[in-house]
Amino acid sequence: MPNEQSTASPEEAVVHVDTVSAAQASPDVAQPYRELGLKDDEYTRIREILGRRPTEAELAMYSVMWSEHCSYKSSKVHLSYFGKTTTDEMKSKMLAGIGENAGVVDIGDGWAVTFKVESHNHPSYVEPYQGAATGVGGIVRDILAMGARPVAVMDQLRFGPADAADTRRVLPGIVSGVGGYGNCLGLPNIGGEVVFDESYAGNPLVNAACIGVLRSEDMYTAHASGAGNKVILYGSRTGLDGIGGVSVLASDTFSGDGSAGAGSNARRKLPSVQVGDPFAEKVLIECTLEVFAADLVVGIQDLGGAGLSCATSELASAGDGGMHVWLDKVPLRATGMSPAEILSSESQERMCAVVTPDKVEAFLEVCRKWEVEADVIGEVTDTGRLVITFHDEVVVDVPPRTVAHEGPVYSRPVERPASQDVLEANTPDSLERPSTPEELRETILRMIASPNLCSRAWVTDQYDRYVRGNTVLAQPADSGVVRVSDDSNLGVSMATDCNGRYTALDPYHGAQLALAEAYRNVVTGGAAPTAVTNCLNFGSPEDPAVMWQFSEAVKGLADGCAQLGIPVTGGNVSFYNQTGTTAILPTPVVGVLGVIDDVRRRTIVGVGQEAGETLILLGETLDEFGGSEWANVVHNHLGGRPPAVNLDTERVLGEILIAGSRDGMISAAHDLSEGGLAQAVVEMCLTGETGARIVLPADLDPFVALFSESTARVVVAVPRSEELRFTEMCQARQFPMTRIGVVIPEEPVLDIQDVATLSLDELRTAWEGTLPALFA
Amino acid sequence: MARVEVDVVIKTEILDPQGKAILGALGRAGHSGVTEVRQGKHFELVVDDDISDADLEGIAEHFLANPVIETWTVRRVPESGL
Amino acid sequence: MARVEVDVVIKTEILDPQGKAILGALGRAGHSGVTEVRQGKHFELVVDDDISDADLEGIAEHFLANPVIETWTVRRVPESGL
Amino acid sequence: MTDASNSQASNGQAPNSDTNLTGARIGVITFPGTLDDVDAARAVRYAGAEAVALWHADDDLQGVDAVVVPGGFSYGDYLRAGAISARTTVMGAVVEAAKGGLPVLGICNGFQVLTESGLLPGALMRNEHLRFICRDQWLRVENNTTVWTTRYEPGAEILVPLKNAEGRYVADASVIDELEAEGRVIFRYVGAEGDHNPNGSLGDIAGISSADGRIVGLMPHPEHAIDALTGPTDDGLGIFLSVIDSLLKV
Ligand SMILES: Nc1ncnc2c1ncn2[C@@H]1O[C@H](COP(=O)(O)OP(=O)(O)O)[C@@H](O)[C@H]1O
Ligand SMILES: [Mg+2]
Repeated sequence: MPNEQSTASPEEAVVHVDTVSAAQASPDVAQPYRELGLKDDEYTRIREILGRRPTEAELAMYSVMWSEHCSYKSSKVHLSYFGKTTTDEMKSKMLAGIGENAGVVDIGDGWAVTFKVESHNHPSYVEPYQGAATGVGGIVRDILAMGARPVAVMDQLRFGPADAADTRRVLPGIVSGVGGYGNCLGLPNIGGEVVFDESYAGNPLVNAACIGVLRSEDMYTAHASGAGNKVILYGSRTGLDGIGGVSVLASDTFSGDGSAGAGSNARRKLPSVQVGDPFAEKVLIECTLEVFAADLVVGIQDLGGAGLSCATSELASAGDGGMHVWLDKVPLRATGMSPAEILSSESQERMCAVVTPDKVEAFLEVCRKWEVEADVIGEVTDTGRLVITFHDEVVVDVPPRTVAHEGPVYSRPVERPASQDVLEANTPDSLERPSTPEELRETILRMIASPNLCSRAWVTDQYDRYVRGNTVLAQPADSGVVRVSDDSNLGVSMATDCNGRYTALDPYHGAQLALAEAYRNVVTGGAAPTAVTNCLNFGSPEDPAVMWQFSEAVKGLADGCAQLGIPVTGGNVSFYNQTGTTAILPTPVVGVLGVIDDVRRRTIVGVGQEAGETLILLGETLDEFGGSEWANVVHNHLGGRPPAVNLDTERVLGEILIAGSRDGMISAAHDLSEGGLAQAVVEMCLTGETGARIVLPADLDPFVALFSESTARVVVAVPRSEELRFTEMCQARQFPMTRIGVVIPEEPVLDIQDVATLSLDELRTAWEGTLPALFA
Repeated sequence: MARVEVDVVIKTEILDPQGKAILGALGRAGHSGVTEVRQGKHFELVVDDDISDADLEGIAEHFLANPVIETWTVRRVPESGL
Repeated sequence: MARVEVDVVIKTEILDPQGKAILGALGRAGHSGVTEVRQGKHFELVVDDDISDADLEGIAEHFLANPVIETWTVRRVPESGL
Repeated sequence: MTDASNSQASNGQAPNSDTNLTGARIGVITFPGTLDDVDAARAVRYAGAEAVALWHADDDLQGVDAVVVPGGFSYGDYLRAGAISARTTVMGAVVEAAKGGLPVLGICNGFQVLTESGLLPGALMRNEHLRFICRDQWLRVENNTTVWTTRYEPGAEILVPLKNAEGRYVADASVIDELEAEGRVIFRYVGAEGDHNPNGSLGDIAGISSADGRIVGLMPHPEHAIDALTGPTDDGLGIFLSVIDSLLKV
């Protein structure tokens, strides 16, 4: 290809190659399996599987594929609960589920949607910009590999304290990395999270999500079937970047020194960092969609963590035979790469396709059009084995399933720590509460300016939300919504949420609270929740207390999904998120996908659309402050019970909001979550640039009314003309409802009767000033 | 006042997407005589005469380059260079 | 194969916000000995031995720099530099 | 405001793909890495013309009546935004045709391509605050006599998305003076004092034109403001309607 660097011929440099016959001849050679993250018994098992010692290339493959990150060895036994709790009815719209690159659901009209969240936590701490950028790149390729056009991205970010020096180092880099990659790729960013908590200092979380759409008949999966079919590697060249990335950065051997190589070729000090090339990925996407459209591929797989090791073994084991790969055909960017290095490289922006022989030329032609380098590197066989040769010498000869799917499975010790009782007993009840109007006014301003509640605009303004022209809702909406195509009014919606403070107090219900909030955010925009994904960020699985949090969270999420009737279609687990031995708050990020039949009916957050609007609070407010943002901001307190979850109530609330938007009964809505009613009302006024007068319910303490974080609540703005119809609908469903005020277009103030009158300017200054002051 | 130039380049084993794209463009424009391009950063500093080499090294490492992915060279430029 | 380096810098009359930001950061970190920073680009090319100076100048002027806002210098690097 | 607001697009209907009401054919160029070509083509169709896809490697403009060079990150914005695209085959053809009076609009990355290819003076540099910025931006239409702006009232203020990392317009003082004197500053950033200029552009310049007003480049994105469902307003449609008007007059 004209725009590539000259081929670095492997013959130029002397490459030490460990072959299968050498392995047979030297069974007792000591191998550095421990440095590669393998335990003694795991290494013994590899020897049993092969009946000999592994070659260096095989060792590199097994070690990376058997890492926690790729094999889910500590989580598998728990994740199986998702399968057990998914009924046939829940599965009815699922075209692909757990186990595929990403879940796929049918959304009607012949359209399907695929979506997934993935973590890139450790790489982003080491190199914030590139770590975050390649996190976005990786999840987008996952979605592409399902045969879908990626149409939107989201990012879930968690940092140490907002004013910590290290946060100032990592946050701007991570945000510009997410933006730099996503913007250049042409994918609108339609939502996400930014959360600050002490526990993430030294271990920020960078999760990235992508949504793709496809015609349901066009779904692809990663499988290599049909002996004689060709395996084509296309995209960027394979280089030395990111070697050891998975085993060093994303698994239990994380050391941050970037010194690990692969096999006995750890001779070079290789950086474990990958540099993203979003331009190459954009071209790769268009090229891939063109080969899909021309029906040129049988199966496809993205190259992510574990590079070719993962792609070849997964393709081969999902197919019906075996595979032969000629590793010397892989286009390289560096000289003298060993087979182990080529297999382990995590060079970005690469894909692997299985193509019937008669279509190879047409496939390569599309690649030439897009100036994407492509080479046939292998062939599907009927041997049942994955055989990899390097200049005619066999360097790998393994049963592919043993690499990709039959890795070790651990039932790690699980134990509820005694400290959990202490945490629960330390309730917020004795915390001093504001009571006078002055104190309440002060608290409102302090809360809306606090790092977890203030405007995210400083972050989201760095993301393109308009590109592709189909974005119907994006920040500061509760959920993002994109139209599936130009000539349709069908839309998909997505929201992701997690409150790690709630999950710390009660992992089972904390995970359900995350689910409830994401569900509520989706229905608030007017969409019907359809499916769930997750990204489970936890500490070390070797800590029984962490495993307890993990198992509880999985159970809570699965039970919650069963109760709501929406399936978990996939997810991601990230362990070892800790600084020293202190784990992060358990952070099971839950993503809910929704469908909206007519995007023109979506509900916005800002009030003031209609001449007269009544504000109605749906749901019940209790005195619930355990894990609340108020306890955090004002008292730096975490203890007690999180707010109660009631998923049946959430479901009815959802029905009301969906019907309200569909039938044009509501002109704006915003759900209540962290910061409670005060936060929601302030955001509705500021977003709509319109004032409101609020009368708090007489039977409630004003402090509780304003700041409680009781769930299943939403504020809706109802046009005067619709008020009766709307309230009758709520009454028919016996849903608690309180008229709390009106919109006052004539006056730019938020007037909370008997508490405070705040000008919108003053509120805006408080809400918008925080992040720019910290990070600009 | 002295002048210092610092060149920062991406480590050779790490992908340089910009260099790759420029090479492609040169090829299309018929400049086939160029076989490799890497793009880095070039800084020109004006510094006090008494600044030490160690100081300059520290500035390059901590402010001008990202040691995780880049290497750098520091060069004092003779006055006439101004 | 020969090696060539091209440095491209923003014309002095044009604002260089990157240089300014670095200068600010250096000041806050106590590196008061630096009084000016300008950031430009540094290119390292591998070229055929027979490439002419005029060719190189053309590549710099028409590709690597934008003469509206930038100036450049081309420098052949002795082989030992590789 | 634009008098485009009563157009067929503003009723929130899903766009109708191939309504060529006017017979006008407007080319939309795609370079590798172009992103907003789909949006530009949609805007052309909303305005009632046919959008003709032009590929970077083509030297044939297929007889189009006008060309839009859309936004995005062509060639990744590597080297300099627009630099590599300006040297492609299709741009050679556009430069040639522009000499003969073909109307050309460059949006964002397209504006950068037009300055890099010498069709418009000056250059677009890294934003002063060094960040990518995406926001809804007020612009004042300073000149409604170019082929791309006749649908606007003189001095109209329009709200359209802006999104760029390298949108700071710079040029020699003499060039700026000339642009101002000749009324070739077509769009200017306006809004709250202190916050109106999103990137540090000289003279708050958001868009300029060639001397004959047939070539216009601007950083903000009118093609993202053609329907209040997916953009802040439909204020951007006037640009596409304007050029179609001028084509119909001939
Ligand atoms: N990292 C991010 N990337 C993109 N959008 C974000 C990010 N963080 C927050 N947002 C958006 O900002 C808005 C406010 O966020 P948040 O208060 O967390 O929403 P909610 O409480 O409804 O979950 C939402 O639209 C959200 O999607
Ligand atoms: Mg919300």
